[in-house]
Amino acid sequence: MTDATPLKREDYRGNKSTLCPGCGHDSISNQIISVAYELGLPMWRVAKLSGIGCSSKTPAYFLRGSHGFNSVHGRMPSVATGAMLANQDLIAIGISGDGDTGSIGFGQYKHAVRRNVPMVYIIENNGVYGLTKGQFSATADEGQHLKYYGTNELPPIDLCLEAVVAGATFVARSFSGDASQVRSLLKAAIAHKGMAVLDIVSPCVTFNNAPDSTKSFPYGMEHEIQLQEIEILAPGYVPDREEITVEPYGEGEIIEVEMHDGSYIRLKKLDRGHDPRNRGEAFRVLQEAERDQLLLTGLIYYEEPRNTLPESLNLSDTPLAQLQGDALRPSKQALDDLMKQYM
Amino acid sequence: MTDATPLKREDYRGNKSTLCPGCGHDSISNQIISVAYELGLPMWRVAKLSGIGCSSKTPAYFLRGSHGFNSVHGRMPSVATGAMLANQDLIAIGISGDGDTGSIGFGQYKHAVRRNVPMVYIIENNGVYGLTKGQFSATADEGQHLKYYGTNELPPIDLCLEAVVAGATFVARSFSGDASQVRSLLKAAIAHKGMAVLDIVSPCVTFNNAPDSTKSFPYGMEHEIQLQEIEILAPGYVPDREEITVEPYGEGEIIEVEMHDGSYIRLKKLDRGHDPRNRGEAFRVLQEAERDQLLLTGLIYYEEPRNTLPESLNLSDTPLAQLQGDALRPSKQALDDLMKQYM
Amino acid sequence: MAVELQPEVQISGYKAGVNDFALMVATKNGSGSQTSNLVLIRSLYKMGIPVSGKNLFPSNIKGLPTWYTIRASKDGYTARRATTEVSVAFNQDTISEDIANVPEGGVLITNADLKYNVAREDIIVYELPVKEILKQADFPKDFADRIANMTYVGACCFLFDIPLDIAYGALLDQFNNKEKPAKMNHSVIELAYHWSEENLTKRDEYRVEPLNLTAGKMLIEGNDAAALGALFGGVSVVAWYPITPSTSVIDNIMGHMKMRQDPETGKSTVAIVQAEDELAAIGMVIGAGWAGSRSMTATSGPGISLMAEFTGLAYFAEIPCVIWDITRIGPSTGLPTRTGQGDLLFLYYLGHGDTKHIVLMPSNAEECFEFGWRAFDIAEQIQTPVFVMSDLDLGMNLWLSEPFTYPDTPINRGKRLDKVELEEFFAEHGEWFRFRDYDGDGIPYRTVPGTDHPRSAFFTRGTGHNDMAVYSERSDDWVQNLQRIHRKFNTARGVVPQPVTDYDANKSIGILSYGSNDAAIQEARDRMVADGIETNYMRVRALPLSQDVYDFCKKHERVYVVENNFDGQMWQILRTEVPGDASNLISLALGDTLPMTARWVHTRIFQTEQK
Amino acid sequence: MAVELQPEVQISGYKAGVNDFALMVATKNGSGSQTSNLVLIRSLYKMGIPVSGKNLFPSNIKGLPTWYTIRASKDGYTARRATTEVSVAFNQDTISEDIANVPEGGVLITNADLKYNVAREDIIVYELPVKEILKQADFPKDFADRIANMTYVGACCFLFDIPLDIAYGALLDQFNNKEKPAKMNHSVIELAYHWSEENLTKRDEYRVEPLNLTAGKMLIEGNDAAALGALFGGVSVVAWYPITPSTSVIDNIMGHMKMRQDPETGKSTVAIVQAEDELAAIGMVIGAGWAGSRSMTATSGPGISLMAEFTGLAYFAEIPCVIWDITRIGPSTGLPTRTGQGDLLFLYYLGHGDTKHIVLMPSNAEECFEFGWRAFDIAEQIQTPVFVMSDLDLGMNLWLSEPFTYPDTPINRGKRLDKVELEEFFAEHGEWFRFRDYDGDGIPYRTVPGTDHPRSAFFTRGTGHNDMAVYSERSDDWVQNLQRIHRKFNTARGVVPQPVTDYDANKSIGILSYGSNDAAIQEARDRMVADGIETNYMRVRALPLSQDVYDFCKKHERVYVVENNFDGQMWQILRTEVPGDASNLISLALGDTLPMTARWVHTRIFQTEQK
Ligand SMILES: Cc1ncc(C[n+]2csc(CCOP(=O)(O)OP(=O)(O)O)c2C)c(N)n1
Ligand SMILES: Cc1ncc(C[n+]2csc(CCOP(=O)(O)OP(=O)(O)O)c2C)c(N)n1
Ligand code: SF4
Ligand code: SF4
Ligand SMILES: [Mg+2]
Ligand SMILES: [Mg+2]
Repeated sequence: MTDATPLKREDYRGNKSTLCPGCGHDSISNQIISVAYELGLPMWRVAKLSGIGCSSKTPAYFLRGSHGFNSVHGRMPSVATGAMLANQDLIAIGISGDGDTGSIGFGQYKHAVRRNVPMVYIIENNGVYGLTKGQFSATADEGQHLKYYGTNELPPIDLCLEAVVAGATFVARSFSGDASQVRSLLKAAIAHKGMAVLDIVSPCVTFNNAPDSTKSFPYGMEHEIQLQEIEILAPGYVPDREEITVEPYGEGEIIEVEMHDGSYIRLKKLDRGHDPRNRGEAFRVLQEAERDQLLLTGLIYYEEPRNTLPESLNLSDTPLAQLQGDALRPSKQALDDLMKQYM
Repeated sequence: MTDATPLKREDYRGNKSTLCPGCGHDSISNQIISVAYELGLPMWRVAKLSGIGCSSKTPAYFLRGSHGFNSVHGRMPSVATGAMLANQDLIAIGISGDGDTGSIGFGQYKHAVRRNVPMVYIIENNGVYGLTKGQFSATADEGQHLKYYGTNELPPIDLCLEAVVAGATFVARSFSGDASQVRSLLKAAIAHKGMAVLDIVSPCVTFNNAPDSTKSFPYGMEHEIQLQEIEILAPGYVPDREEITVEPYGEGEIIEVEMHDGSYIRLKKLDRGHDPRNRGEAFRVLQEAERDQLLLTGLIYYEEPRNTLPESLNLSDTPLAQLQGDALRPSKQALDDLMKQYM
Repeated sequence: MAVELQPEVQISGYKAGVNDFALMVATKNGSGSQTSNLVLIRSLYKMGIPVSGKNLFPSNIKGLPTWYTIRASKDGYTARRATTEVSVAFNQDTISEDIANVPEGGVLITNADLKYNVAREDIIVYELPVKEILKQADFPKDFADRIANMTYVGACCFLFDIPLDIAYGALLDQFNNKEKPAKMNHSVIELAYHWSEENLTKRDEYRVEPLNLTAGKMLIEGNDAAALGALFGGVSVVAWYPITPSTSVIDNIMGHMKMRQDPETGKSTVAIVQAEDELAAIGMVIGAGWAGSRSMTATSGPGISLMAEFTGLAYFAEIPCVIWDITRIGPSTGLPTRTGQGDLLFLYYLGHGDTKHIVLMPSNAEECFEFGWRAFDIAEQIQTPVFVMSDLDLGMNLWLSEPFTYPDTPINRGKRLDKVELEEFFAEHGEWFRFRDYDGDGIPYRTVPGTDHPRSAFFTRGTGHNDMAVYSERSDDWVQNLQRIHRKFNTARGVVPQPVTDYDANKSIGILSYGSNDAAIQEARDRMVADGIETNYMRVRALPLSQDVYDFCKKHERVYVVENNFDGQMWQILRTEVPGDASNLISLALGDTLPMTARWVHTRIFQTEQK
Repeated sequence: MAVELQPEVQISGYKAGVNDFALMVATKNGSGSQTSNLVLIRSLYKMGIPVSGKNLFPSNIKGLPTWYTIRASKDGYTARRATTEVSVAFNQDTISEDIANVPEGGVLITNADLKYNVAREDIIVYELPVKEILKQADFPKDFADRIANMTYVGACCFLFDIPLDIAYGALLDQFNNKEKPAKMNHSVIELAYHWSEENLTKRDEYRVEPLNLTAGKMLIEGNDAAALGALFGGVSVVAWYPITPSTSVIDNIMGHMKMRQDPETGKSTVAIVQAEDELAAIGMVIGAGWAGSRSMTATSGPGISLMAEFTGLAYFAEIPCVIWDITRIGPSTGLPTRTGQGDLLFLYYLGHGDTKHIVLMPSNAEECFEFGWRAFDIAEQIQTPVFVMSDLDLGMNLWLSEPFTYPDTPINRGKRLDKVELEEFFAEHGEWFRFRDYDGDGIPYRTVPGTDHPRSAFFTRGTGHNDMAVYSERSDDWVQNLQRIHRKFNTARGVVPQPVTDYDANKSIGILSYGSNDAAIQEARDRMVADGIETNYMRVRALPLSQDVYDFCKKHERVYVVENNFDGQMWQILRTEVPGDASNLISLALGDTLPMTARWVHTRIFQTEQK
């Protein structure tokens, strides 16, 4: 059944999108489709999870061969946590929005990161509530003005900084207009063991696409600054040890990080010389980006993966969801022995 | 009535505490009583707010002359926000626990800080859930072991770091065993315009007081490292301009920061030379403290106050809660004119 | 198993004709058709013809199908009609379906540029070559869509005798008297009108003629009325989180804020905060109510679920606040853009433990306004949260309404003691305890923080307490407190809006309903007379119920409890509360995601009465 | 207004004596008295005397007053008694109150070191000079408290004829056979025993004599039984947030985890996660249920309120999971350490929109175990959340119980298709759609993520969908789906535990109740016979109700619906659901924060029957 004729790219699609033509979210869905196709991802192992919002609708629009769960607003992280406990063999792809994650779901986001739930956590960040017609979200620019909702007086939440602070071991930012970077980061995130956070600026063409908004297409096209050139080297690649530089590495230099599955991310450092393996660096870069409203994209922080939640719970190798009969129910003997202890 | 005979310290007490003898929370209550007495705080203007927990019970044990609201678990920040919108003349003192703020209330905490709700936000941080008998809280030490609940696999949340990241302009850490520092910081926090966060390590003598716990009394007594000597100079004090150093200031030097009410905080820098006016510095110090499990206390971060929430909403000078009749209800004329627009 | 949609059996009435027919417009969401439809509605309104509109829009921003029905009714009936004699089919995605749905003898107006074929002899078809019509003038490209949708307005003006100047007036209203957009759109209407004049021959019987039945009336959405009610009710703190279909309550409060701002300084007597979620929104509202301001939020089902713990606290800690629930159909996220009355039972019992709430149920725009301000008085009088349950249909559609009457009673803060009153209270009673029942009505006296009096302070909590507001685990304190709160709840029965009743002792059949079903029921009652079914009618306007409601149920052989949810929730409440034998209550529960039609009510009662 | 506490009118029975009296111990919370009390209970149990204990503890960790009542009953009655013939007054803060509460002719045992005076001639007093007694040996200082509390155990052993070796056995059980603490505590008991022997003369009539009525029985807490039930039910994912009185359900699961761990690797088939709050806990549970594991949480009222939105989703998206609600009394935070059944109605309707849930209601430890495993079968069979409502009294007190019977049916995963079954399904039906009703029972077939089959995937959502699990805003799809879910709910009536009935056609009076009230009702029924009141009894064990329940209500002149909440919530459900005239249902609702007594049931029925 599964190992029938090899799948074509179309096979990784989902239903037709119902988002606005030009919505940034659709292009992210397309990159997910491409990456799944390129990696030959087994769709039956993938679990698509989301909250509520335009962004959260998108799991219906990619990987039709995968189970999907469009849950409730802001609570995708807990649902994903439960799913990964039930079956740690799943490849979980969570899709959320800046409202879904930064407002109502903020607590769950931070705690899921802290628990290191193994999943790819994608925030399709447009600075507004799209589905409810354009209110400011918590990531909206300070001082920004919107037609119906006036001026935003509050400082933006930086969901990458929040992830680093919460203990994420893989944190990246990208721009839905930068297809190839989104693809590379997606591949790296899927290869990463543990929570991988991808905060992708994904313009809402209907409610927040004015050039002066840092979440707009024009702005992204103009101002995106890539921190690195990213290349993914499939498992089997044997790195030339020479090449790997010692920290700190200077412009043009390269680091290669081996991922859980034996693949490598190769990072060619660009002018800012950001070393994602340094936490303080990550703080600095993100502060700078916020202060000067820079759209810095790429791998912001990376750390040797710590134990994932299922690992630290030392669960049986068979996924809990697949346990049957005796594995789930102790013997009659066990019960009878126990009963004696209460007498 | 109010301006009757001057109040004695006892008058600032509340009901008898029902906490365990020796609980850190009780000593914090005592410092609040002392500070209120020393400042001659008008109790009728104070609003005491809390969530649920042993810590959250304490508002019943101080300032009996003030209204108090022991609300629901983790939601004190929103209740305080509403109260301060209704009456921005109130002096809000919020009491919470590490579970109340770091777990269930984490989202509200971060968003209240972001909105810069004008209040003193005190976290009585003991690393456990006291009232429910000793489960780990989100601030418990990684790798810590507790009798009933085994080993804590997760990294601790640093509520000061979270406050700085969320845009707090006054963030301090203290130790309930360090009475005089707690008092100084309380005074400064009350004088501060906007959200002032006080994360006070407050040992749970019943469930988390083993010397190897960073939240225990023995540990605090042993390891507390003060970042500064803090002195509060009441309004009226005229600083000697000479004295004020230019940043960065070295050991033994002094900074004086003028507060909203005209009082000054004088900080005498100790060996670490931490300058609380520098955000990057604050990040660094907090990271170092977490890495080496140091109990660094004092003013961690301070910034020129930005607009508080009521300010940015440009509310009427009379507190909304005290508006009457016409101020609340537009005229019949206004209604009739409006009706025409719908015809 | 057959789906029970709103049926169409042979019953009396419902013959359409001049000034009495329904029109359905099928377009794509976000294509600007809303403007065109509102222009049609306003035109009929300006001609003095009672009109109503229902927007069936998708939970999507652009592209999914949307249907808008407009009803003209010389008799002033405003309920939705399932049958629409005239269909405007302008959406490629649904055109075949739309063609199929035109009733026999009905009229079809199509955009001839779409792909479709009309294989029906039994209907009258008018086809508009939209592109060709628009070619005659050149319009800014980005307006193409919305302008295409103006062509059907022009055609309708011609076909149904709507004068062009009336349409222009409607446009001006629509664009609050901005001439530029009005002119531009009108030019399209004119083009389409003239094209129709030259190329179409009127073959159907549906037209409008000027009447004078809308003079002095307004067209307004329920959520706008609610917003105005709140502003005239003295709301001071609004905390909310966006959710369809409640968002426009807040949008309208913002829109009218000027009324509550100082013209010079712009300083405002209303604070509006978009919270991070509904838990925070209700927390802010409760904090503000506790601190003495009039506070409210507006939400819908999912938000209500999230507010359960906090409203239980407000009930038990006796904190006034107002919560609007603009219902959409559930369970769960359900259909955010479809209507229903499925939250009633949940609101009534919201919160764990023995909790019960006051729920007001407006039926029309006037009541949205009235309950909008009254809710605050009731909340402060009873010292408890007050829910106001409206729905998507009432809240987001345009309703013909009398101008609102200015509040007939001054703002009522209930038993709230300021510094001076507190002093007097002490003088009179020699004591004051927050939760002591001094008047026997269960309602205690309260103070608020910031009262400059040394004995004003008390401690508010969600835990057990005695009447001195002191923590207590004593069984008798607990029972006494809950008994008093129940007393208070009974007092509320007389304070909330009382039912509106049309009663005649000779009639043995009663209809009991609430909320936006009123229009359908009023119409059905009129029409059922021809079938020999004469009914009394009680429109319940609030929970808890008053004695009159129980009496009404007792006084009839059969009482039809008509509501728009699946489980017959009001029927359940009545079964529980009507004393003695309540088996004469018959549940007519719809819950099909759409506004109720008179036909459905008529048919269901007709069928039951046959037996 | 008089408070209606559990009354004590003159009715038959309740004469105390040998092997039949109640003892009340008043101490400070956190002073270790719990151990002393358990030693007394276990001693009686070892003597073969039916015994029960009720811990009335404060919501506090140390210092506030706590009362523990122990009842010995040769007739095997385990309900709480309001009257306690013997009082041990060891708490300075409450001693005067405790003295006052000793019934006429009762016994008072005091700590003579406290300040008090007994101005009562009508009771028998024994005073223990605790310090003096303890002086005779030297004990580690930090044990002072708990050891002081052992002295009353010694005195009781002497006064009521409990052999010292029995007490020692009880101590060994208490300290799981650790001799050191057992010995140390026993030495105190001996000291006090001998002191009493020498200094006290037995003047009261209360004693115990060995019986053999506890042989083969266990002493266990309901929450421990629930934990075992879950583990034998195959629970695999437990997500929770601490809250009294549910915490010990999870503590006990942890305590018994070994059963589900690989002895070599320690690898576990149960994942337990302490979530950040109840929203996250239920979210994890639902995610785990969706992904195909057996998942559960345990919480209490406030947590239930926070789970409203999520359980509505699980209901509508048809995801199996189990939620234990160990109720405490509310509204709001209420009294976390006091009992009640106030969540029933809220659980039944939990969630906005037309939502209705399955609720199981165990009455004793055996049912906590049985429903503990069965709940998972039901959840997977019906594909919906299943609530199990226990309460603080049942959950946290020790109950005499038969050993649990091993599950009599294998684990039932319901209509869940694995890779192979899915293939077969396609072969048979040529299709498979997630929400299509192939069997007419409303229950569709499901697959779980990670099923290696190209057509296993479907999309789960809380929004409107058709039977192919595709998003739909169509009215007919919505109605069809809800009608199927209602069919499913009706199927559930036959799947949930059926009521237990004691029925005799000659009796015209029925009692209907549920949960932990059983003990009080059983006793009351026996005693009422002497007053000429003969009753039938139905113990409902689950919602939704089955036809038998309605029939039971119909078959009696009067049915007393007895429950421990304020509003008579089961009575409300019955009023609504029992067809036709339900006016023969009489509500007896307590809700006074305490476990129900037989006397209260007896008195209330007696009084009503007088009329
Ligand atoms: C509990 C709850 N509250 C509110 C809503 C209404 N709602 C739907 S989507 C949304 C915000 C979506 O914003 P975001 O997550 O940024 O997604 P976007 O549409 O911008 O992609 C809101 C408030 C809801 N569905 N549930
Ligand atoms: C909604 C809800 N969930 C759970 C509880 C139970 N509960 C009471 S206090 C508490 C934790 C308190 O911990 P913390 O905030 O650290 O306060 P501490 O007792 O340690 O001072 C919990 C879980 C509750 N009261 N409400
Ligand atoms: S509203 Fe914005 S976010 Fe939503 S689909 Fe349209 S463009 Fe995308
Ligand atoms: S349990 Fe811990 S936190 Fe609670 S009162 Fe006792 S010492 Fe304090
Ligand atoms: Mg967004
Ligand atoms: Mg704590």
